[in-house]
Amino acid sequence: MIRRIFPMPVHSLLLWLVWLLLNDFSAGHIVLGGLLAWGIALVASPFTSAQTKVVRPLLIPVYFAVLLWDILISNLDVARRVMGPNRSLRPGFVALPLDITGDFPQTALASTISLTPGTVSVDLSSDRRWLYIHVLHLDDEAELIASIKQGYERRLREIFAC
Amino acid sequence: MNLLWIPLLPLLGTLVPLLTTRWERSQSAALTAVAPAISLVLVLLCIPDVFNQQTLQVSYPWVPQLGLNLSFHLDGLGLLFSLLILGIGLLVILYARYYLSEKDHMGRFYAYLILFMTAMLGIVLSNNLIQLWFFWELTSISSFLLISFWSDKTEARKGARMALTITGAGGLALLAGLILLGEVAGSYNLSEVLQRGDLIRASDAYPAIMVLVLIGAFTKSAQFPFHFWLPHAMAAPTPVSAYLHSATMVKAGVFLMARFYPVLAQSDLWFITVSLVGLSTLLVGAYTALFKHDLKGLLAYSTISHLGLITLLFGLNTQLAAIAAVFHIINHAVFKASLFMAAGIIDHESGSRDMRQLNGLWKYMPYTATLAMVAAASMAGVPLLNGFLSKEMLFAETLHQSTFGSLSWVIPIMATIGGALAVAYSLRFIHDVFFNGEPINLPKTPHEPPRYMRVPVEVLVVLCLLVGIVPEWSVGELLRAAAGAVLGQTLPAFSLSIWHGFNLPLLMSALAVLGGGWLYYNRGHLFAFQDQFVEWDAKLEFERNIQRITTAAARFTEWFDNGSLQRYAFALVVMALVFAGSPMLELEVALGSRPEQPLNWAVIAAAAMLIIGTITTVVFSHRRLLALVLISIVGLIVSITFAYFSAPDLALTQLSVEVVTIILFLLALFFLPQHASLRDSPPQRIVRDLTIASLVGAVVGTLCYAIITRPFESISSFFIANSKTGGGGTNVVNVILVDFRGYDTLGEIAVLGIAALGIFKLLAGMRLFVPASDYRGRPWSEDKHPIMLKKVSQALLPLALLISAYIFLRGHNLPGGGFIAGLVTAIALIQQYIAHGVDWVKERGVSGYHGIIAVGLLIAVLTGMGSWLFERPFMTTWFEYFKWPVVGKFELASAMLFDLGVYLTVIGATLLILANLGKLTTSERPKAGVSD
Amino acid sequence: MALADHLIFLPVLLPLLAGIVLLLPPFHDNLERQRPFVMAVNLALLLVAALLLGKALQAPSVYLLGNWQPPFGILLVADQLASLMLVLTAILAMTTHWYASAGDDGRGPFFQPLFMFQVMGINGAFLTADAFNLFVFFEVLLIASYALLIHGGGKHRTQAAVHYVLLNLIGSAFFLIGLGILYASFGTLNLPDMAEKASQLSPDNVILAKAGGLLLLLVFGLKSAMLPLHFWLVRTYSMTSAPVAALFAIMTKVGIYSIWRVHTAVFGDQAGALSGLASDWLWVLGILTIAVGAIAALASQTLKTLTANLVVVSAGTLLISIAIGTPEAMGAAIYYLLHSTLMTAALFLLAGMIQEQRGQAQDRFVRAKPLPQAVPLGIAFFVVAMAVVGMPPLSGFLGKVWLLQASADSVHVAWVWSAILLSGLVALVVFSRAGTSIFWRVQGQAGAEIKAHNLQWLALSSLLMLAVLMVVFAGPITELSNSAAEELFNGLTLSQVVEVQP
Amino acid sequence: MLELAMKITAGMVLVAMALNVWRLLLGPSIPDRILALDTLYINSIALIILLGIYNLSALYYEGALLIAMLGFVSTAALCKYLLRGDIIE
Amino acid sequence: MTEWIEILVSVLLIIGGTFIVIGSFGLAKLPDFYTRLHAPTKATTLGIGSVLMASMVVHTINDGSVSIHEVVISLFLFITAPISAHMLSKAALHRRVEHLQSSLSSHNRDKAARQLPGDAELDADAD
Amino acid sequence: METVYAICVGVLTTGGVYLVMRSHTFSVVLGLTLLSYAVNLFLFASGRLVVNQPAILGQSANPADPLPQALVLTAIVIGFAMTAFALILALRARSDLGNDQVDGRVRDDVLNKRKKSQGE
Ligand code: NA
Ligand code: NA
Repeated sequence: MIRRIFPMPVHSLLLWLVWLLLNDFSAGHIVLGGLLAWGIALVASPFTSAQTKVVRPLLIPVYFAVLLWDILISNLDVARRVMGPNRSLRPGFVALPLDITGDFPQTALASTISLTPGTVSVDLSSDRRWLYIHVLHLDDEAELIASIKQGYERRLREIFAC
Repeated sequence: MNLLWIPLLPLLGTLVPLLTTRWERSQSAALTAVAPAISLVLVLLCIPDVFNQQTLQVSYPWVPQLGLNLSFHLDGLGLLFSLLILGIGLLVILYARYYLSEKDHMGRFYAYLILFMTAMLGIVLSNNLIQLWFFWELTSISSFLLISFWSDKTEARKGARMALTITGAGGLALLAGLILLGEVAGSYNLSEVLQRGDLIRASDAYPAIMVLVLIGAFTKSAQFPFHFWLPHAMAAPTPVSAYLHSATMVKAGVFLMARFYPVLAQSDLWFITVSLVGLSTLLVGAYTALFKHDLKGLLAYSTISHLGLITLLFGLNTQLAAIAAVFHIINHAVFKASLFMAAGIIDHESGSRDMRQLNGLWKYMPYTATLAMVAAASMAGVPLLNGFLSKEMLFAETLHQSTFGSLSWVIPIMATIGGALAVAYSLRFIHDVFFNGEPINLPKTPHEPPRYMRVPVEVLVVLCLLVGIVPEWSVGELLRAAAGAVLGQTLPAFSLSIWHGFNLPLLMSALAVLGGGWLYYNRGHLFAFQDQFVEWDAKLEFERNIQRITTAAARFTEWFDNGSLQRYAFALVVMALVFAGSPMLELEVALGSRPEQPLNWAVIAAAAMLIIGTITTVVFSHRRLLALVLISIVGLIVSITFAYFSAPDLALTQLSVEVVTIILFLLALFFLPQHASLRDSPPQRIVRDLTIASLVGAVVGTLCYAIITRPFESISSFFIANSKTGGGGTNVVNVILVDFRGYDTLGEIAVLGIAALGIFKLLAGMRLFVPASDYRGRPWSEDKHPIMLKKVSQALLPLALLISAYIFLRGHNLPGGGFIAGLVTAIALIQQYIAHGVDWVKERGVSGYHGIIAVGLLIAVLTGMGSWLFERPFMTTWFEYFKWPVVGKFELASAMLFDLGVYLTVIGATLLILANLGKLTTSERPKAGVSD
Repeated sequence: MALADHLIFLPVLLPLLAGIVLLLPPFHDNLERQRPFVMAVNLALLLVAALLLGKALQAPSVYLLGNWQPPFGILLVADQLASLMLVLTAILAMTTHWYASAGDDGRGPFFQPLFMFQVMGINGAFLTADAFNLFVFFEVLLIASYALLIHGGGKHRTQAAVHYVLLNLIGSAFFLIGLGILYASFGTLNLPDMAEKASQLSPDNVILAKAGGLLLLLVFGLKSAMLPLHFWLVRTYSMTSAPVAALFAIMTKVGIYSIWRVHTAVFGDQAGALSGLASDWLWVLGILTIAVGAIAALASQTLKTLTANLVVVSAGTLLISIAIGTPEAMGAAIYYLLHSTLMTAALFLLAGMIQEQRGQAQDRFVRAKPLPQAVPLGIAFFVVAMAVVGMPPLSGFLGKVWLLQASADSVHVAWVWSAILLSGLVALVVFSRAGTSIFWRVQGQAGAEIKAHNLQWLALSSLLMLAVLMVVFAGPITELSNSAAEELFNGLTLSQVVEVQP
Repeated sequence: MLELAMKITAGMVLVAMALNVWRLLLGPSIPDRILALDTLYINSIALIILLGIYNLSALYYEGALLIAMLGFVSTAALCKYLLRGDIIE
Repeated sequence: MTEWIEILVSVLLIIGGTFIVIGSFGLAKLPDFYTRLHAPTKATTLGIGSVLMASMVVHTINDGSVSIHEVVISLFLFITAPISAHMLSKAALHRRVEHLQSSLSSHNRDKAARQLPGDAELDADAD
Repeated sequence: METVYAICVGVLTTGGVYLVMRSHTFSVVLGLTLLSYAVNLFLFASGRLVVNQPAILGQSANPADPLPQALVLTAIVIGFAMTAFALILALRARSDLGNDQVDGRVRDDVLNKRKKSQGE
């Protein structure tokens, strides 16, 4: 019953927050934002398929912090490579074996990989067991795979328990 | 009052035969005759007044703006013609009763005939120029119907068309002449016009008026060179020939000359033109008549000849000539109508009209033969018959006239030759038909006609004799009255006696008779001579000419309108160039007095990108996907430009529209060739188009420059001043859209909604080839809905909805509003379609977009109507500020409700378009194998 | 504000609301319910238009949308001319809708609502006194016409639509440029306001305004089929379904009407350096339009093509009357416009009925089987043909006579008369050919028993009756035309609007 | 100083946009061009935000927000087109 | 605006601009599609983020109230950029867009072969 | 700045006008899109060019003329509706007529050339 009236509480909460970000934190907007967040969730709920359960929500901020840091650091690295001569580049394709399952966790992982400089998720194999990655400068494939698995996949699996 | 009934009764009478068409034929015919008979009685009742020089008049206002009144008058000329029309008309009704066969639709025939009678009466009784023309054209139409009565015959159809075309053309000339006449005279009232002859003849327009009116008269009266239609009108049933093409309609032309004689004659131009035309018609008609083997053909050309004779008389510059003309009108009508009827009897009873087959009918139908012979003798101008009298007068007047100055002596000689020819063809009519051996291969054995079919002929022949023997007693008064109306003054003395002593006209008559006899006697040589020439078939020639004109028209049209949009667009663009460019030639400098704002690099860079984007879009327009990507640059820069020049709302709108458009293009591109498969245009055309396009660009650019560098005052300060106080919003653009000019917006969303409905119609039943691979033969990817796209799109939907709510709510005060919000929502939903497909979205209960459009429009309209409750015009805004605990102060405005309507309409329309287009492919898509 | 004060807005509001309601339950997807509903709306529209006309005889009605003072809000004006056009539209809508309701409306989705939207667009264009709003309603009527044009489908229709739509889109672009120029030079787009300001423009602005005014003329010329912008018309009109073509008969007249509104009222005699902006062009273009239309009419091979070409001829005739530029000429033109609209519509409807009965031969001028209903159709054809050709006793002849009279004093009288009279002759020739070949050049027996629907007869005979009534009551009608023309010539200035507003 | 920094940044953004256009024109493949267009969209966000900073106006914000959202949709649609031809199926 | 804040904003702007220009420079300069894909997706994203932060600071100071709605734009970009890159590379792979000859193959290459362009199939896309 | 603006309008017009005279429906619709950019910029400029003065009360001292902006907004929407219709109509024409030419048929000269080249 509550599920029907409040179909997507997490979404609603996020939307409410975004509303306040967009406007201000005045009382009027708190009310209006709440209404909208609830209403939109109600309208949009049919469009969201079965939610992936977040098992350990507290790990999410950690994950984001790590991600942000990686982005900052490796951006500098990419900048250096981009500015350098093309000759010195050693781009390559890597197939990453996936342990993580589920639509959303896999998407999150792929997005993370893309966001972190030097790697782009190119495609997901049709059996969803491999993630193909293009690497701007590939020194050591095994190490790359290991770092991804360790740095991101593990954390995501913890968050989503998958 | 009685006057009005004279034409009106027959008009009502047209219904009689139609209503009684199922009745016994004689009863129907008799009833049909009632209305004209009463009219005739009414005319007869008017005789004493008319003979007393009175003109009866009746007039009712009809269209005063045009000087057109319902206006009739009856003078001598009108009386004469009315008698002819009604009298002969009644005889024709009787005759036709027996002439028409059981198969013929007699009711229809009579209706046409009576309609024609009305029209003729209208002409001769009209006291208004335009009304006269009205009836004039009505005669053309009814005669068309009568000629084409046997519409299954080709000759009837073609003959009718030819008659209509020629007389119709003449009618148009007449109309022009009459209007000129009316404008010059300052009145369309005929009686008034007739009194202003001097004024008219002095006007510059006089020659034009005269020529135009005469063209009308000549075409109707079959004057050379417009005479050729008349013989082909003989395809009509013979009663029609007798009535229209001898006694009445063809006389409308000479009536016209008589009617306007007081105004238009009295000038050399008139006399020379009219007499020349008359004379040539007289001779051509008479000569041709001699060689016609067809009985009706002979009579037709004879009619032409006699009409020429009358015309000639009107063209001779003596007053007695005009009187003779009027006299001959009567005489010709009487003997020619009877001759046609006789010819009809012969045709009817023998089955043929060909004089080479018809011989020796005297033996079979002596009574009819006698009648015909008397009438023919009158036609030949034999003494003691009416034809003789008017011909004598002609001969006399040819001697008195001085139309051609010192060359005037030619006319009597020509007239005598014409007389001889008339004698010759009359002899032929008598001898070749009733004597000259035995009939050859006639379809029927000839015999006398039914009793009452002969009556009309008898009546007319009696009239021939009566007038021929006692002219003064029988028609003297009538002739005086009629001629008086023509000459419009006191008549010169003339005598209507048979014997004027031995004089030159009598000699000419004698010469004509002898010459005619001699001609007929030597006809063998003449026929042999004439046989050398290929017979000129006017009908063929006419049809051929029409065909030629039509072909030329078709060729021109094909050349001019080649069915190519490229030409149409070119014409449009060139016109735009001319229209926008020509005033610019007057503008001395484009630069105005407004100081130009400083340039900066950002602007230059943006402009460069825009120009590059434009040029490359054009250059690569055949590589379509590329062109699409390139044009996106332009769209983006345009949006930024709007933002830069203080138009944030525009920037937002342009951006959102841009994306929807790209999606639309992509959807369409799937079905269109990705590359232009064919070379677009030859190089010359590319150069031409580029030149024109550059010129248009230059003009538009210059206009733009001229505008933005000039100082400016507009009504806009009002909007800025009243936006908040009157419209309740601080975003003036939005307040204009939903309030000051909310009506525009209503129209705009209506356009959007209608477009969506139209597109739905276009898509309904569309069958398109769904390519199984891209244009280079590469199969499509198998991954219909990439999982990552799906996931993120799902996550974005609520966010996008929130943003559209944000944009919607702030629109009244800050950039945004219902339209942009609607597009954002629509795009977010389209993103779902792209990521998940049609079925997935449909499963989630989103459909029925036309309902959303309707609801959106309804909300907008009802909001507008809401103001009616407050006794204000449509769309008068209401807004109010509220202060609630916790929430604080906020504004509610009717404009927001209106904007909600906009929002919903936009969503409905956009999705109706895109989702349905997307749906096109979904059902049956060919499976493509992956190349592994 | 009494309800009667809203009367002037009803010609837009009623069809709009009706169109919307038709998209919603219980009307959507149910033609049986839609038809009587729209019939009722059409009747109401006729009533409203008649009432407006009655009011306009006293004084023009005005309506300030949003209750904003002109020139700031959008202004609607129903003067005699506008009201007359509304009456004409209502009559046309009513009759063509009857015809369509005999079955044509079921040949594709949304016919009835689109029909209503079409009427709304036309009425909106007639009522508005705002140049930009005119653009908006042009677009409304155009988009509705696009959708109606393709109703029923078929490749010829599609092809015609491609040309029609694309050309009009280009035209709309120039419309907007013209409006931009006019706004830039006048500082307003309210027509009475513009009329008032026209004589006070600076010399430079006069030049710019000329360019703007001429671009508007281009667009109106495109709508009204002025040479060389007429190309779209023949295919469009001849390819679409009969009731739609008949309704479209008013479409070219919207262009003419707009020229009257803008080029007679705003750039009229009082406009100083701007006066008579269009007439120099219209002389030549009008006569050429007639010539080309008449030549193409001669070459026509089907009744619908022929009719469409005659629409071009009538457009040329009306353009000339504008060029003459006297109230009398305009009065004549108004009468002629009423007549030609109704008769063109009748002819299109008739062509549709003939087409339905002639099978393969359609409306082509070829020998074919006799028509099952040859007699009534033949009579109808004869009557319409006479009216269109300008033969008495039907309305065409009065229009022609009046036009000739009105142009008798003009400098180009010889050209104008030749054009009008010769085009009449051409019409005579082609109609006699058309009639004889459709009704008389027959072979074999009439095909299966096809009978035109009673509603079709009702529509056709009503229009024919109007041709007669226009002659019988020519006195009052011409008087009305004249007074409408004079009212337009006197111009409606902003200050007068303020005076008459409720 | 802020003025100068803004000008420098604007210059850099404009150079970046020019480079995007360059790549867009050069291709060579269509994904290259779409990538360039996508980047152009994103860079224009920067440009608009800069304009907002420069004019001290918050009115440009929605423009940037919409570009962010719409740029993605159009890139996704273009790629979907390359992959499947049919973007809504 | 205090000088301190001006410096902060200036630095943020310059950093942002630098990343933006580097990203686009990479796009223009790098040798094949796949390497080009790297540059804008991240450098630009970061650059925009930096500029947005500058904007937040400026508007917060200017309006006198916290203005952090720019975060929403960043949020959007961070969510969508990887997907854009993913879709682009998917499309490129599908169309067998040429990659650098010197690209290293991974040991898992065989498993990936189905999706990755074989040398023989290299295809310079002309549209 | 005005000069550059006017040049851009001119170039867009040129490109649009050139493309609307082409023989493929797609090019024409593309041309219409370019033309509507030009037209919108033109109409917009009729209120003159003003930098950083949006017509939002309280935000600008001397706001830009809002009326042309509102008009352009309407024009954009209508232009969108029309473009959409034209594009789908082009599809319909392709479906009904079998090609993507504006005239529904390949021009004669092109056909002849094609035949000739096939004959060779
Ligand atoms: Na014989
Ligand atoms: Na209001």
